Amino acid sequence: MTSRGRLAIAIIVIGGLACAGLPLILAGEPYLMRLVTMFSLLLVLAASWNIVGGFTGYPSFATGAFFGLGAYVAAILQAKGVDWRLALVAAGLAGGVLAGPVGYGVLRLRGHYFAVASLMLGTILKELTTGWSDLTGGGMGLTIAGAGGDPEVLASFALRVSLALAVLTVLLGAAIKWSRLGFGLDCIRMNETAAAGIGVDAQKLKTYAFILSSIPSAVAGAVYAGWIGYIDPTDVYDVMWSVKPIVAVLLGGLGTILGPVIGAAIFVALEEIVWRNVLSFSAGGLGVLIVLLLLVLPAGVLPSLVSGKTRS
Amino acid sequence: MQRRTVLMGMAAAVVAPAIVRAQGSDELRIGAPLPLTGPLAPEGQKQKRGYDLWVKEVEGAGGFEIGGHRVPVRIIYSDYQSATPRAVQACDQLVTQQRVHALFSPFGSGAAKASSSIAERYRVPMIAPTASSREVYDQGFKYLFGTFTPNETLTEPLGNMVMAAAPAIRRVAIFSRNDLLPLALSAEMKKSAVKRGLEIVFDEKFAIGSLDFASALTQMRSADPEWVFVGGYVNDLVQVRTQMRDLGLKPQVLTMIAGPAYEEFTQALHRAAENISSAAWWHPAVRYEGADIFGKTENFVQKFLATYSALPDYIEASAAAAGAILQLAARKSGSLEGPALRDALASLDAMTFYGPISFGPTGQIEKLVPPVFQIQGGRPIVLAPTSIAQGDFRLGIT
Amino acid sequence: MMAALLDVRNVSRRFGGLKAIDDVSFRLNEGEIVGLIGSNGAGKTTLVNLVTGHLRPSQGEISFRGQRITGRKPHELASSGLMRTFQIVQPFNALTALDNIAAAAMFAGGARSLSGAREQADAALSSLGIDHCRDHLPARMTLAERKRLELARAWVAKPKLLFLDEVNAGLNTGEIEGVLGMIRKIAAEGVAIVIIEHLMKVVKGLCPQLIVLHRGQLLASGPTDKVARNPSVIAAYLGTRGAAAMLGEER
Amino acid sequence: MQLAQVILNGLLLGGLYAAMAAGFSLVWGVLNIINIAQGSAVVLGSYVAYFAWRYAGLNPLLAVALAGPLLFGAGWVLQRFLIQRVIAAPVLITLVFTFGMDLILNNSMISLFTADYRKIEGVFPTVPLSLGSLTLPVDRLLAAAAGIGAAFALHVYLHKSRLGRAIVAVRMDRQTAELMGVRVEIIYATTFGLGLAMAGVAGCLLAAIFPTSPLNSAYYLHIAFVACVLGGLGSVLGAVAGGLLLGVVESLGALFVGAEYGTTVAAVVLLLMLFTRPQGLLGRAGYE
Repeated sequence: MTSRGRLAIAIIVIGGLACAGLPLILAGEPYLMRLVTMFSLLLVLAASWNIVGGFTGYPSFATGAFFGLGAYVAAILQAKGVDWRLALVAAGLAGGVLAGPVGYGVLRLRGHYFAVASLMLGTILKELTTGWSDLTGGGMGLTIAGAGGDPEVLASFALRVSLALAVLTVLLGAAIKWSRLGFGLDCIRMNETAAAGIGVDAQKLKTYAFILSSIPSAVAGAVYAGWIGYIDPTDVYDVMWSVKPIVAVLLGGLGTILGPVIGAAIFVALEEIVWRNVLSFSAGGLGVLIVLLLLVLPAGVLPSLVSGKTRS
Repeated sequence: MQRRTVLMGMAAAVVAPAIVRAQGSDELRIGAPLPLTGPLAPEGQKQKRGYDLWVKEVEGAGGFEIGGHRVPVRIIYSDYQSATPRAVQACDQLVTQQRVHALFSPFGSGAAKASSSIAERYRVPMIAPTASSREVYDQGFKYLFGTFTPNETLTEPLGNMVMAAAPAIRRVAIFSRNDLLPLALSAEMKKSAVKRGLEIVFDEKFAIGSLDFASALTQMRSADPEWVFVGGYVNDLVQVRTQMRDLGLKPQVLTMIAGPAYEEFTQALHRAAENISSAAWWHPAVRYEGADIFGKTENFVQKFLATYSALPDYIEASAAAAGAILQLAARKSGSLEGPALRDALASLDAMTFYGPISFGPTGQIEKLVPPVFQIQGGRPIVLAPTSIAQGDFRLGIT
Repeated sequence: MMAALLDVRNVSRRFGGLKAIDDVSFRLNEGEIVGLIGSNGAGKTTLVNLVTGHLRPSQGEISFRGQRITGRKPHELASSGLMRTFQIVQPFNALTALDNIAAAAMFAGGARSLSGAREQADAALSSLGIDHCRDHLPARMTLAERKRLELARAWVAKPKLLFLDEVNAGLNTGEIEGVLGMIRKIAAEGVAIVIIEHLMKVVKGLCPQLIVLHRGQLLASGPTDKVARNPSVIAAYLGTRGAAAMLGEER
Repeated sequence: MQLAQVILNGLLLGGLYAAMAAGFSLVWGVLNIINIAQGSAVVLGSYVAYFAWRYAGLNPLLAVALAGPLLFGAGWVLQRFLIQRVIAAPVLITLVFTFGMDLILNNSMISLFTADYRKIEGVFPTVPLSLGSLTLPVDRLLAAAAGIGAAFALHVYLHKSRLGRAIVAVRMDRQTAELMGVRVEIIYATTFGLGLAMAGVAGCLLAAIFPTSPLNSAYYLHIAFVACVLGGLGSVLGAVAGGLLLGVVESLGALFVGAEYGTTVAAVVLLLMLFTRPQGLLGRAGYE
């Protein structure tokens, strides 16, 4: 069996076991359940950002925009009595539908210009959401109706859904990386001019990547909204939702399939330690982590481990 | 017989820690998620000052009296960085990890509403010291209690007072921060104005974090209002007032909520603060004879002044009152169990330094009459209720 | 008369006020090998960019295999058989030589799967004599090897027409011989080739036809012997370094 | 008349924006780095002005002489010993790196100075000037003039001084400049220092008008972004034009679209600009 096949089966088996087993093992441990849910959501965002930022090499800061959009679409639909499963699907669709034209537009830009444009998407969506208060509750936020009920049940449910979404997103990343699309994205990242010269339709493939990356991000927002039970624009469109996944991927290994997994795990662990111990300097602590990471371990943990092994 | 006793003793030894943890009669733990960083940090710090003063007072009295003996009180703070969902998580964590006996809600109506579901789930009483909107209390929850009266209790007396002083006023401009409390206040202001046959000639919102209001104020100036109502927090209001002055916008009446109650408002504006009218849920000029740990209002103000070298405002007072109210309820229930404490709170009817405390069926405070005041001679002068009035309403601003 | 493979009609391109290409027309037939010469700045690379879709003409029409291709994107043209190499080699740095070629086989050559693309790439590597580089990253290869890699990449795309932009620049005589061998091999399959080249010796040895550009205009075109003796061509080349080099080599 | 007043408001605001954008644009153009920490650096400049006023009674417009050199030094050291180590990395890395720096700087300011809003009071006359029916607040007029003046001073410095010309040379063609003996790391450090110095200057001017708090930094960064892209990358005069234009666009947006959409209007203008004319109003095409 090829190494790819083994990796895919390993992801499915371990992911499946985690989805089935963790909610049982962690039952009665609300703190650990919350931590693992947080990890799973971050993993979804990291793995989906990796498709654009890692595979394609476009420094997108739009993750938070799709996360927020998904959260609001799902919350509004659930407030109108739509079933949560449908709400998740609708959130994903909304993300994909927005990503199409937006991606087609901004992906013509490169480097800093692309980064700035992608960042602006979140700013605009945030203000529109705040302004359109009849639908979104504006600055007052939205309470998600389905969030009541037994806290244990909700926590276990959120854990299951977010874990499953994380496994699916990692598999999506693997599927893209190993496909014709992934090969094309590789070429685009390395040399877009040369890619065009050998027949790669860069604009089309980049847009596909952007859409495929936005869908899980939006669904993650929807899961988050249902889990937390209350959302407001400053929270779900926070630029941190765009930055944390990037840091997680850089921690784990840019453009790798398992990098987001390792990176998200380390990130959540570090954040938890920082958040608990230096309350008033938590954001600064993240800053220190970023600066140290990029100075000391710019390739990320996974590639550094791998290259360390081959060296010895 | 003996064997049975031994067995029971062993069982008790195994179970005991769990009981102690649940009842926690060794100390009183209160969870208080606060926005210590982020945009709401100034408000979060105010709330914290109120709590800390109360804890200091309890410690000075030798502890928190419960069921005949005194236990130390500990407030467990958690910074939610001004992000509401993080506040909800913090509440959850405080209840499930720290096993707190009661919660003081995070700042503002939005966060209080969001986190009240946690209190309800785990049956832990939550006192909200800074939530006024009716929506917060209309959820049918049993464990949520609030120390702010509904928003119209601020705008209605203002309306009465302005109409009495200047019956000819017709044109009202409303300018509000696009945020929960200011929007709710503006909505009530609109109702109060329409009810009195006034015409709304300008009605705009500004984005959270705005610094420049010149364009909107230019537009407002063209609408030529006689009464301008601005809803926002202290920083917004200082900026709006300064820029009104810069543009020469001089309505007969200028009302601002909720900033003029803060000392930094008058400090920042000096003469430009003169004759700005406002209302708040509490003011250091009110006079109550409390049965709580602080007793008289003057006593509270004095202690606050001694500790922080500043006059308390309504947030600080309400936060300290949350502690005092919890104390009164615990004295009554004799237990720190959630349901018992909750019932004691629900049936409470007592006077405090903050004002009369009794909660309606929704958990929101009743009977409290928010004072209306106006900045005169560099300090807030209470105009209503008449029982504590210190002066008369004046028209015109500089 | 059979339709030309490539038909360039009255094409111009301006950059601001500068006319980089000024009303150039020429035709190419299938399997033809043509040298495109001109001094530095004559507009050779601009012309290639215009034909291969990397630049849009300001005026004029271009047809390829009977279809109008003016304004088409490079990737579309590459997929329809119009390939080029770059003056400065443009490899995919993190792909092995094999995968560099496989990418072209996949996106322009019509390979259905990665394994199929790699088979084609392997075949290209061995028939072009660089199979020792199969698993090397471009950074580990010599300039000559990278030039060959670029040729191999163009070749597996099964082009009808191939533009070679100074494939010999920076190579020594021995290396040039190797590359010329490859070009002949590609030409033998009936691929039309346009070679941009400074070295007259190379051009004369390979190209029966010549196109000469001078300051963005078409100076001369036709059979190589005739064009090389054209007085205006020689005049245009005299006094420039390119001409000196060219004449020096002719001696 | 109302329109004229709104445009005037916008121009006065734009003068401040110009100072904020000039340094940001210079760093972006020469170092090919987007300095996410620029907004926090502006706030730091405001604190310098605030404390100089609070404890020494210094006029915030004069505090420029304090904040400028201070932030220049900080920027020089930061660039020379920290950012220089990632300067050759891809855009993603440098962006995230300066984002991390911003988190550290901003949180440090919250820890040191709290998030409270601080306001400089009583320095300028509170009675506005009148120009017909137009109102012209004195503090804003002075600050806007100083902002544009500072940007012009930077422009002159870049084109007249030896070091300034070396910076321009590095921007045009790094390799050639290197061959001609220019020490690029030193040029980079100087440029970054100048970028932060301009932030410090802008901060002082802002402190004269607006209250100071670390919470303002995101807004300032947003302004710098938009003004810089509007005006054109790396061009100081472009940043001035971009800043003025942005001020007017924001003010008109508040008038015609609604005050709560000011930032949205600016963001939309930025996106339109990126799509149609990424080189900006006055600039040439940038690095990418």
